[in-house]
Amino acid sequence: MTDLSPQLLLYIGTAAGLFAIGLYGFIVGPQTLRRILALNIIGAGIFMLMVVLAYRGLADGAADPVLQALILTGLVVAVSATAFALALLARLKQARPGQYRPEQEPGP
Amino acid sequence: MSLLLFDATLCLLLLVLALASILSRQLVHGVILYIAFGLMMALAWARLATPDLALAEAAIGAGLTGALCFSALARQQLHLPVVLSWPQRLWPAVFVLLMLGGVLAALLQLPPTASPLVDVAQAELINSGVSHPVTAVLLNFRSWDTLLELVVLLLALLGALQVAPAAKATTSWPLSLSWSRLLAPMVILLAGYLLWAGASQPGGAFQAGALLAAGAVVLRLNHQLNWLRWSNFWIRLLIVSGVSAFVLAALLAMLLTTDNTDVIWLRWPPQLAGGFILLVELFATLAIALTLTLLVVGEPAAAEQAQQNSGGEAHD
Amino acid sequence: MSPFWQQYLPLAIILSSLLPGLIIFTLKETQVKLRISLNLFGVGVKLLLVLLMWQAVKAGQQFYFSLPFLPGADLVLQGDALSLLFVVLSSVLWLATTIYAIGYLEHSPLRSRFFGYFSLCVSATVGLALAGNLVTFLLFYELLTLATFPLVVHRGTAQSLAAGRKYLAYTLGGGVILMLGVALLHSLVQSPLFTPGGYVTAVVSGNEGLLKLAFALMIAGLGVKAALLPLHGWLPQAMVAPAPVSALLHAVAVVKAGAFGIIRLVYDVFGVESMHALQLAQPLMLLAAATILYGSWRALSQQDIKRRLAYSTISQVSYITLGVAMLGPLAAVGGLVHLVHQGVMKITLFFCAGNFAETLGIHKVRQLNGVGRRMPVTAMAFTLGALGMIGIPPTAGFISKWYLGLGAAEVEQNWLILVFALSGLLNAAYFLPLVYRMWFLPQSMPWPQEQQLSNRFETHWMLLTPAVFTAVLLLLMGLFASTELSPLSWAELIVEREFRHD
Amino acid sequence: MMVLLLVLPLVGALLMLLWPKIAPLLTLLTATICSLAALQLLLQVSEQGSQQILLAGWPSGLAISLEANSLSCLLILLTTVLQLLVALYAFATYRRDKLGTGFWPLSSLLQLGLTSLWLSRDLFNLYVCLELLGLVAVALVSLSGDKAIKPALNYLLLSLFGSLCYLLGVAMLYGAYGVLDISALALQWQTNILSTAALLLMTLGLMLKAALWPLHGWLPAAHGAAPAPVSALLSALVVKGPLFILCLLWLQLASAPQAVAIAPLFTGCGLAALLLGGVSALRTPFAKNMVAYSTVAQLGYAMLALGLLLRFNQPLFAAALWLFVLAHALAKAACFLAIGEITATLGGKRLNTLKGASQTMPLAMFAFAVAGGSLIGLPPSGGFLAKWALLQGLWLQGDQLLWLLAIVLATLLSAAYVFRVVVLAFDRADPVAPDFAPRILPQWLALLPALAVWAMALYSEPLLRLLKQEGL
Repeated sequence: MTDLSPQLLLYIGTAAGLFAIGLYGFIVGPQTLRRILALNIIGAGIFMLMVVLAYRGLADGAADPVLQALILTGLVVAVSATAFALALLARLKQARPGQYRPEQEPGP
Repeated sequence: MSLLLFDATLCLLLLVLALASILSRQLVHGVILYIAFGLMMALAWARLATPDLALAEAAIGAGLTGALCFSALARQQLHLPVVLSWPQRLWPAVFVLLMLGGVLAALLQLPPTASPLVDVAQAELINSGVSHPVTAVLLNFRSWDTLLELVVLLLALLGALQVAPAAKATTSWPLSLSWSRLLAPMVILLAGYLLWAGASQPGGAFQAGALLAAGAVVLRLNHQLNWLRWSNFWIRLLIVSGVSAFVLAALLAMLLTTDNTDVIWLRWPPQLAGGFILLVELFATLAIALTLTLLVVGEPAAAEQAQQNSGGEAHD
Repeated sequence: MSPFWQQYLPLAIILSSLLPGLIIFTLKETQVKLRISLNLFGVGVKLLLVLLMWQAVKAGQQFYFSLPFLPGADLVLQGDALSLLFVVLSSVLWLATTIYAIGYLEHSPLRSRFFGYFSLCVSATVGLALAGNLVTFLLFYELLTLATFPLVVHRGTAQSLAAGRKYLAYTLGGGVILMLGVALLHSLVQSPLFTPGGYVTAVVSGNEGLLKLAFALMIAGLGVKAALLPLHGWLPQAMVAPAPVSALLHAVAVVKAGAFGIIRLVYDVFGVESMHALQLAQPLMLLAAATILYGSWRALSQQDIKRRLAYSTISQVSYITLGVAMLGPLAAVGGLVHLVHQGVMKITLFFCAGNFAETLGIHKVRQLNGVGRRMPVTAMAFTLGALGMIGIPPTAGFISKWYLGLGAAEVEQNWLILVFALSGLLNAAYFLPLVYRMWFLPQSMPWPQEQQLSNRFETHWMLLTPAVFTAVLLLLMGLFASTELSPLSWAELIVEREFRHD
Repeated sequence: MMVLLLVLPLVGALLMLLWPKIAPLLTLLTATICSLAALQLLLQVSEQGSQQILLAGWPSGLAISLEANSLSCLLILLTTVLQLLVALYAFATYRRDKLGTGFWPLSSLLQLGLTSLWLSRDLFNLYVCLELLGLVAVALVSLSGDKAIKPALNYLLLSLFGSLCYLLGVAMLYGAYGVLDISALALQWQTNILSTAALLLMTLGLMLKAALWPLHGWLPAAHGAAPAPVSALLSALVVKGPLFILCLLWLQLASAPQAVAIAPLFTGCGLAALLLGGVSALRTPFAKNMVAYSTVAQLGYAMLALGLLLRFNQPLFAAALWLFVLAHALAKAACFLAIGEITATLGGKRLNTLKGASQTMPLAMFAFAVAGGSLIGLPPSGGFLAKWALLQGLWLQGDQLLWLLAIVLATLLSAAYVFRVVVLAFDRADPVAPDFAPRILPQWLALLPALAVWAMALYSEPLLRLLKQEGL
């Protein structure tokens, strides 16, 4: 069914698993911070998949440089977005201090 | 076989950490587990022969994201743990499992051979001006991506500054102050090395920038480097210089291109490519370091106020 | 006449009301004189241009102006005999209505807006008349909806807003359905120019179902404005608009746009031959006949003058549809000429009703008692209009009904003569009591809200003149029906050109 | 020319960051130059055919490829012109409305993101553009301050999730074929689970980002909370970016069986968007939310056209799709500017605020009505052109009565929500008094795009020719 080696399969499976875990967290996670973490876990899963893809076939002992560059770019983009999201979150908390309710509110 | 066992353990650990980070009752625990997860991830990537990425993941995925999350946690009250009902957990889980099944079924079809681009990239490496293939891709083959990526980073800073709430003043801790003074020069040295090494070995602008930022953050939290803020023109200039040096270099390269070839955006002249790339990287490193620092520590309250006032006066 | 003129004349006719209208929007409320002069200037120029065109068309010339628009369907303005009939009608009545409206709205607010939309409305009507193909027609049809809406809700009261909503719901719905039909037809045969004898004949075989569908869709779309039976609901409600607007809606713009569209559709798109082949005439005839009777029947029981007139319009406009649907030359003459006659008669009636309301505050039928003594001129004009509507010689109404009756006999639809007779009786039954009350009953109560609008005349001269003008016009059209200048001979010219091709 | 269009907004934004005081003027300057350049590029492309660039001069596959075809050029022109217009509007009102200084560099970056997105033909580069676009959009929304933070955060999270889904798809495709360039990928495309799954994941992400029904939940809050010029840009342009990529994927990559299989999804969602979006627009009590819901509904047309295009492969639907995009962009910009100006002047967010606006602010109201006419699809507006193309296509396919009925319903719904406002505006009973004297210039600026969308009809011939030039 597949031509992939067990090792690759293992890592690919893990990557997919991370994606799923993150997805679950993103859908369910009641706190915004948790959802941001979940997004990062999704991202990590995808990057891991890309790393595995770069690793496969290992030409001349070096992994696929193009994919590695893509991952680096992706990482930076992800952290930028996370930083912005956290800044927004902080502002949200400050805008309504002293409220202990969970953030799962009915939409507008 | 033992290697496979190692791999399996690592993967299991990753999955468990991720799950625990999502499901832990306390947010703080979630963040800590996430950082651990990031470190494990870096280990896994190192195992998969991508040291560049492992370095970056350790610095960014674990370090920077963790630091950001902690500073966000510090600013909000502790939440009471929220208990979700079964349907609230079940239906998402079903959906996620279905999706996982689909993705896995698709991923099983991946071919085991590497992309044809690897050979192309290897073949063109000698023309790229650097010897490290990842750097070549980042700053030459696909430099447009990198330029836009720097813009995204800058943008995140702009957005964050714009919505930043007034930060609380924290008192510094004498011991960490003295330590940090000792730390700073070492950090700078190490960053410089990473940057230089990027041309031929693992390392590069972003890793170096992240390291520099870490040093700066420590100092900044101890009320050193008070000039390090957005309202300072020179800091702004430096932050912006990451992108502008890139653009200017590209424009310069267009000018230098001899007449008999087409003028192409972002093409470095072959002989000078190494120099251009180093220049771009240098400024990018500085800009990244400053951007990340400001992202973590935010703009000091007083300074923000002053800036707003001056901005307001200018436009009224 | 140079070809340059031939090309731009239709455009100029539209612009002669559009441009003043646009300028009027920008004027301040206080610039009354400038506004009035602009308005009258536009009217004058338009009449002049229409006259030019009339001369030329009579001599057999064609006017043609086009802009690229959709693939296979340019924006085309063309002046042929049929379009000119409607253009002349609307420009002449626009003159009368403008003068009337100036008098009517003398002291009310937001006049710039009113006259701006008023001019837009006429521009859209004229554009609709000059439209050279279905797509252009559709365009002006929708513009007309948009331009009339602000007029209907001009008063801004809850009642008028409700009427406006209803008006929009009906007309926009009709517009969409018309668009569907036009698009369907376009996908079958593109949208060439309107041609006498129609242009769908070539594709009839094999496409019967689709063509029937297109026809039904378009009739439904046009039927909304023409107030055909199930689609007439907006018209009585739209009465809340100021009197000049009602006059315009009923006599010229909206209702006539629908009727005119039906004429175009039947003669210049489908053509007599295809209409026969597709057996479309009979259902249309039934529909029109039913509307005629229904409108008259409902008019009987209305106690509000304007509402009674509104139901009368529903009935009378269907005469046009019926005349067209009979597909005989004589009936066609009757239908076409009724387009003009009904316009002139109905506008007279509305002017008069407006005069009663404005001068004496009369809105209900029973308040009319004895008006003939207080306002003899207006009452006279009203009487003429009412007699015309019933079809009593020598008024214009007689001419059209005579031809319609002849036409029914010609195409051997004798049951229609019965319809005409019945409807004539009903017309008499709801109009004659009004006339009787005005002239023969003594004043039974004080006038609800009397205003002294003029020292010399019974009411403001600007309100009086238009009514008199149109009343005289309808009499003249009846008396001199056989002369060359009459609408009748023009209608005969059109019909001759329409039927000559085969 | 392409380079100029990419570099100028970027350099402009950087300069604005350094010297915030000159930012407004600088924005106007760059937007003007870019508009002219975009026009020039469009003319070039329409004469000489599409231009392709392999960035940095590396061989195809390794380099990122840009392509300026007529559609891209048209979209760039639209972007720059709207940018200029909105900048003018913001310039006229920023003191009054307390628009943050952040607006200027951000809007320039928005232009950069959009331009590079329209040009890029590289899957990963498109990802970066998407992220850039998403972050700028959120930053712009958050300019409104406290009330906008929550919608902005929600928007950001969903947008990030969408990007990640897209990225996963890109990773899978790269894993399978080893290339990122779309045209190269199309050559090797195979129909299998892997490619289908990748396409579906990317579709999910893009639909989320483009606020296509049923993933539109974030849009009304975010667009409603943003400052008026920002809402105009977001509704007119930003949601079109992901839509553009979606079309690229399905039209250039997907094989025929895949395209036919997905078509019902798009048509169904489009239909639902049209009807449910319209109903929501009709029910919401807030003025800007109404316009935002109308965006959800109108995107349904684009989706419907895309679905029909995939199903029947009829070029008329492609024309309809892009005409909808163009017409909607212009009309929506006009709507948001007009409503923004009215609500700012009359002081209130609810629709009731608009009572009597036809007297107090006739120009803005007129702009709204004219733009609304295009949303409804009245001739001779751009919206009519699009709808006409759609109807023609449907009639040519024959036996599509269900769709026709749906279009009629959708048209009536849009008429209902547009005229709900117009009727309110004509209410003379007790008009809302303005907080300050209405200003003329901003109202004219709102009117301009509304007039432009009607003028589109006059240029339908060249427009259709341009849109047909590209199979896309």
